Amino acid sequence: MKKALLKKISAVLLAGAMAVSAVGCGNSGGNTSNNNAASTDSGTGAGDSGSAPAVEGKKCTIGVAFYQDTGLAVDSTKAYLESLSDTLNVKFTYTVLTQTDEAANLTKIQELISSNVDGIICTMDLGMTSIIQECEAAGVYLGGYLCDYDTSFNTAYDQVFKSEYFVGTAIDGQSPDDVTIGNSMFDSLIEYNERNADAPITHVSMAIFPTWAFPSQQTGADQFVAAVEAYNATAETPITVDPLDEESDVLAFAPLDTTYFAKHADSQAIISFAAGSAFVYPTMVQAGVDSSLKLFTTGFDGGEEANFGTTGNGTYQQNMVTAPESITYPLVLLLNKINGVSFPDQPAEAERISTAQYVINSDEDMAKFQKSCFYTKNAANAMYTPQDVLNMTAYGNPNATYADLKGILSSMTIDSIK
Amino acid sequence: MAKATQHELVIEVKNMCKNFGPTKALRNVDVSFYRGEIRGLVGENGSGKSTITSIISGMQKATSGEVFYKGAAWNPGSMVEAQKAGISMVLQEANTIPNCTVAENIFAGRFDEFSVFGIVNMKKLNKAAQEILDSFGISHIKAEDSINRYGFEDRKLIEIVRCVSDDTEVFVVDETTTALSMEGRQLLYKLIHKLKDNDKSVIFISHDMDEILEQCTDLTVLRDGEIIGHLDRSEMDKPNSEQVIRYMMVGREIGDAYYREDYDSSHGDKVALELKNVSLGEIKNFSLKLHEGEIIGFGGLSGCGMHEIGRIAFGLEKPESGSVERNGEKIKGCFEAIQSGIGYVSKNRDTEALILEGSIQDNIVLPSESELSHTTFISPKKEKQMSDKEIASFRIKCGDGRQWVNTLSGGNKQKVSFAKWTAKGSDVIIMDCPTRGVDIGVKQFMYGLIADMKKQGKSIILISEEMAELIGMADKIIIMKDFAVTKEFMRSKELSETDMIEYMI
Amino acid sequence: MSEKEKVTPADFLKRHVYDIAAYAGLIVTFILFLIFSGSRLSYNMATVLQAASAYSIIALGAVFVYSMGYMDVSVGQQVGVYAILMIMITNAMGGTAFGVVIGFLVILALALLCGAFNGAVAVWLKLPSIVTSLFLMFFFTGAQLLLMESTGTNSISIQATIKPADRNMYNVMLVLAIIVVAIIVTYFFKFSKLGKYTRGIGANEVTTAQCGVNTTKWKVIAYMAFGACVAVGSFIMLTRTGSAGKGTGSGYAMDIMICLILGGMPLSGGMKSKVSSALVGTFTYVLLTNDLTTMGVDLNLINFVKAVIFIAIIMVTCRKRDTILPR
Amino acid sequence: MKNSGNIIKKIILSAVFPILMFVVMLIITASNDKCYVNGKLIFLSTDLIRQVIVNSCMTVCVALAIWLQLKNGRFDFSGGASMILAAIIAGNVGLMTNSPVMALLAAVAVGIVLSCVTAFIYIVGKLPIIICTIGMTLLYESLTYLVFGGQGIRIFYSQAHTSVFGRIPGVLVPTALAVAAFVIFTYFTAAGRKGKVLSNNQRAGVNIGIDERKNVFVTYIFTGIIIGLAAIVYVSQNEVTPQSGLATSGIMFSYIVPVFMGTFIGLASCDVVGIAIAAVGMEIMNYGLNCLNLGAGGWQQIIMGVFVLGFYTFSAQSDKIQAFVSRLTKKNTTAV
Repeated sequence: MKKALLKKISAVLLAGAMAVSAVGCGNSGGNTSNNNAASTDSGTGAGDSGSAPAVEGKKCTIGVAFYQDTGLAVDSTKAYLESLSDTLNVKFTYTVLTQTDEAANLTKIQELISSNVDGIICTMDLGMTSIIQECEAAGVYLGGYLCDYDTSFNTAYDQVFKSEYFVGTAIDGQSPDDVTIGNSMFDSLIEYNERNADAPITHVSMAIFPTWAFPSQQTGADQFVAAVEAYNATAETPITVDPLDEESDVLAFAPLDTTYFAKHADSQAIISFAAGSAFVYPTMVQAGVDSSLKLFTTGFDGGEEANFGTTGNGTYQQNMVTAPESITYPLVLLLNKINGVSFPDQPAEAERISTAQYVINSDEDMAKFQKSCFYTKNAANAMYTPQDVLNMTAYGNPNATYADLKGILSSMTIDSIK
Repeated sequence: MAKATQHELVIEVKNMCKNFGPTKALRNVDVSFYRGEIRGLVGENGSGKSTITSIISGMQKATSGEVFYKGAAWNPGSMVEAQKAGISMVLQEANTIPNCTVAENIFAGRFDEFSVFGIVNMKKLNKAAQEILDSFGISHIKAEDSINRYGFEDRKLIEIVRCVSDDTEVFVVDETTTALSMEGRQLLYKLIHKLKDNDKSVIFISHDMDEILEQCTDLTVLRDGEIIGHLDRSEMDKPNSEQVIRYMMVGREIGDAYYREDYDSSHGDKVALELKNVSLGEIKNFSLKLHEGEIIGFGGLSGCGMHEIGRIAFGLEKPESGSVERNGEKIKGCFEAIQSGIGYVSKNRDTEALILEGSIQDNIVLPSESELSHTTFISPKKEKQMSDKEIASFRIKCGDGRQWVNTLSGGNKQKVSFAKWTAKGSDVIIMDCPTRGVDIGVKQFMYGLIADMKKQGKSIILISEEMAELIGMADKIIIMKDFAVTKEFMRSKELSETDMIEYMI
Repeated sequence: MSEKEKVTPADFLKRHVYDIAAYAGLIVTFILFLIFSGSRLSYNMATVLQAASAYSIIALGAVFVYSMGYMDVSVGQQVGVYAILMIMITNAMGGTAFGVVIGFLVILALALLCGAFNGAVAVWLKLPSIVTSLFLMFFFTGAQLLLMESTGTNSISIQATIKPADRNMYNVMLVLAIIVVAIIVTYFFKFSKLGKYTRGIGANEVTTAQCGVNTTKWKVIAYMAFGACVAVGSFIMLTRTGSAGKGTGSGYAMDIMICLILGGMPLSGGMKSKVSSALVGTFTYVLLTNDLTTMGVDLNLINFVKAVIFIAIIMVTCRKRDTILPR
Repeated sequence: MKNSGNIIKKIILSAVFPILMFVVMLIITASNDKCYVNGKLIFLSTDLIRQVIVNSCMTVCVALAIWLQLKNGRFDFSGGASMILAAIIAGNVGLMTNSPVMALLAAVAVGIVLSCVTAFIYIVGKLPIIICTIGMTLLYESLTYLVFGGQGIRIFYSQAHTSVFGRIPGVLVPTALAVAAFVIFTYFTAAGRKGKVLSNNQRAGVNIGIDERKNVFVTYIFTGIIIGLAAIVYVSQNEVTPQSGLATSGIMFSYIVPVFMGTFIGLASCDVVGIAIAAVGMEIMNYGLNCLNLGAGGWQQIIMGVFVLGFYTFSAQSDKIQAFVSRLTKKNTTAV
């Protein structure tokens, strides 16, 4: 029955998973200002004028539909958004989508629209075709966040991405178009081995989410294997990778099963493309292998630092997350639409842009990370001030370009933390 | 009547009235109970004897009037309160708790006396229970056993043991003996006499006249909720006392308009219902032919098997062997039974015969929906007509057909469960204790109805624990004992209850 | 033997407290709805309608089951599986209208089958019907997972157009659907044997049986009627999004129960059961949720408010007066 | 349960089920090459014992909580919600104090409080138990969003030093306590006896003079204790997120099968043993299914469903049960 239960709550856990692979926080190297949002004075001026510098945008409401109702990620994102509220003259309202029930999601969106929102940021790729129809009908703009909209991208590209009401989405680092996670995992592994040349990891196993949910993870895994093979060709201590076991290594949003360890008896480390903190690590603790096995994984739930790198059991050797500031991308695009302006270099069709992951490899990285607002849940540590964000909008700053906006997404790396 | 008593007054009932809806169960009753006596209460069903005792022992509240217990005003909130104060009563219905041990049954209300910090000392409890059982002379019942292992009679005894304790002042026995065999009865008699000798007061309700005359020291007769008279021992010893008492009970000579006048037990030749050597459980090869226009009465103590016969005849119980037939058709279940025009008035009116949480109309039309339904449509108008017709012809006392059955008096409830079958137009009606808990007025009405039915050529099986009723109504009376027929009587003026009783016990 | 006095106005009030409280709830939620929908009122009406459509139809069917004093916990998963099957069959048949029809007939047949199972097996095996529906719940949960795993995605969409392009048309369609089902259910519940017998079974099964009612047969029929409504409801729900997934329909069973309770349906069934409970309850429930969102109540508080309101209502409607505690 | 020889015989009879289950799963797994990793049959790894024990303990705790109410004639929906809420609070307390023991105490305390609240509403409101507990479930679930910022509790169970009660040997402590609480209440306390009386003939019990309200209250206190213990095990093994929409009743349902089976098996001995043994049997099955990679999929659900139906069918034939007990072995063979 236990497993049945886990299955039941898997939907909620998926949310956890996404939270983990979702949000991190840092500061762009360029930007040194870290004064609190509230204190920043925003410009004044007629709402809808699209050109005057530093003008205040039209007063509007934006609904944010999260993928889960709680968690560090959600809180830090909320904190960041709220800090922007005054300056951007935007009121944010929130709701929660399910991972598995289209009809429920549609209702949630409809309720948002009913409560008079002008734009919606949606973090779940479920029932998108009907949702976009609602938005078109109600004249409400829709932006995507954290989700690659792969299903919609493949099955409903015309309805969704070509719709003038869909502004585009910022993905948590793993757009199927350009997968990097496999390589970065490999780099982290090598970096570990260099640090611990005396006891390098020579045998690893992997874990991923099902392809239907995160196709990029399968790609990432292949990428990793390829990288290892390339390395083995030259290396004196080759690394063995257990091939993905269709059943035990693919987590259908239920925690890793303990038989995993029996099946990968010789493995020294688990490379989890799936959200390891939520789905792999606990099982390791239950099975008592958390001190003998290392874990490289996407995601950060809070608490990992206690066993990261050289601290605690040192189970975690790598964590990978995304910054909540990346929500700026859909937000700015929405604001442009609402204020009836657009970038000179705005592409004709909505895009899905992957954000830079940042990768916590070492104690130093972790130390940096703990200064971030993801960890502190404090918008004061946010990468951009409200003014910065306002300057990214086409109406707030005539010189703002789409390219710049895209640029910020790739700038969020661990090293950019002061 | 004049009770120049050396005994001390213990309970005094003054000017008590009790109404169940429209029916008056008690009318300004004044009665007193004394220590050191065994007071018999006799009267027809619904004459109010159980009502008095149930008010005294806290089961229900009087509509008006007052009770004094040991001189102080007395109106207990519950049986528990009464029992704590020393008034305990053994009910007609079984009141034991299944799946528990005998000891648990006996001390169910008193676990705390055997527990320290909430922990029960079962050893002590069982021991105490066994001691009590022994003191009552029923050592064959073992305290540790599960009560499920004991039969109805033993359970009754256990109940008695439960409610009689040292501080019992007044002990009410309400028609308990019908459930008991001779042996059981003797135990009970011993007990009540012991209580009497200890200067306690016993109130003894029974239908068994001989028993009353043997055991009681005093007698109070009720009729229609009024005290008709008191007899003391000397009056009871008079040779003709039995007739006198029965006269007081019924208020007229048995055999006048109250029951059927005619004594012709003729009937049609066509067999309306036939049981062919039916066997079920302890009933072995029972056969019966019921003819059109015939009333066959079944008599015996409850638990003699006559109720089972009724259920078998209606197809509620599947016989292990043999068959029930009507017009050559086998009756496999109550569905077929009803289709073939058989009706059944259950003895458990409130649990089986009626939907209490439903309107009179709902109840009356329920068996007839099939007739009322035309291509799935049932016209509410037709339903109303049907039920209103029955309500009128049965003179059911109610606001209208929408009134809920659980707001009706016993008699009117019974009328409803009759009306179901007259509305349906059933030709064979099996009545199990049709006048149980019904006041005289309704009773008379029922008897009239049954007589009419006979005239209309309908066939009736009348199962009753009241012998007078059988004598008064049936063409043929079958007496049963221990699931077997002990005697058949044909209808005759001479037939008396004493003739029948010997075949029952 | 609960002998009572004759019916007084107080009694009357007591007897109708269900309806009074239920309707009061509906009215209040509706007023709040009017107030807070503001400029988007007409749009929001559609929202409520769409959200309530599937619920109300299934709830209407559930009246038959609940009036017998039974409940069914498998509805949610059934809805999910039916929706998925519909899509699969239709797509397999090239997304033609014909395919839709076939698909619907298939799920209808399935639904009726499950109804029969719920009714009959429970009787044959002497099981409380909650257990058979519990079994169905497990079974359909499994089926839903397997079906979706076979598709290799967590959401599949239907290729046929099952929803009028014009929103108003669609809303009208929904209204009609609800009305039609409501009329049919009312007819069978109030004016035919089915309703009378189910209520009888709920009120006192023994008596009903002794009145010559083949309770087994009518239980099965009642459950099948429910099944039919579930099938229709599933289709209606499918028309909203045209897609279905692992979690489609999850939680429906409980929501339906809550709706019926809010509508004043006694879970013990019996003569007090009413068709109106289904509609009143459903719309109260949907409106309440909608109100709380449009009122901008904090997400984390919404459930709390709902719960408190629910408890308040049952405190009024379900209070029993007896010396022993109700089970 | 008078002579000890008798009870031993009964327990042996009961033990047939898990043994049978083990044999069956062994055969199935052994005949399936999925279950071999470099020649080793993973079903027989030491992991089997650990998993079975750990999971059984969890199951037993919850099952006892459910059963204690069921056998007293009440079907309590809110058990799951109380457990989740208690788990969340306990987990957070445990994190703050950094002590699993504190967490355990907190869990039990909260469990008792919540149960008492439920009992209070039930008694005061005189509501039908199912409706009442549905309401309480909704309430407690909504509270999971309000306590500790609606964060639920994540990292409690994933930290070795806090989640001792989720692993061997720690897990045995709350389980033992739960069993003790159950046994003491049912077989030794006056309240337990009264509860038995009430559940068998409520009205008679009340007429005889049992204070039902008091009894219900006491029963709920003990249920609360067990729920609290279940909560600590749960939070030591799972991430606990806020729940809504009666999802917690789903969590509870998922443990109810061993209750059904346990009471059936328990006929051969006493219910506690029955539930414990049923739990072990179930977990053996689950582990076997995991080895076959059916552990979390649709099939596992379907198999569960069949079990619910099958076992309840048996136990429902109450009249024939004694016969079953005598032929228990045969029956089980057919059941599996």
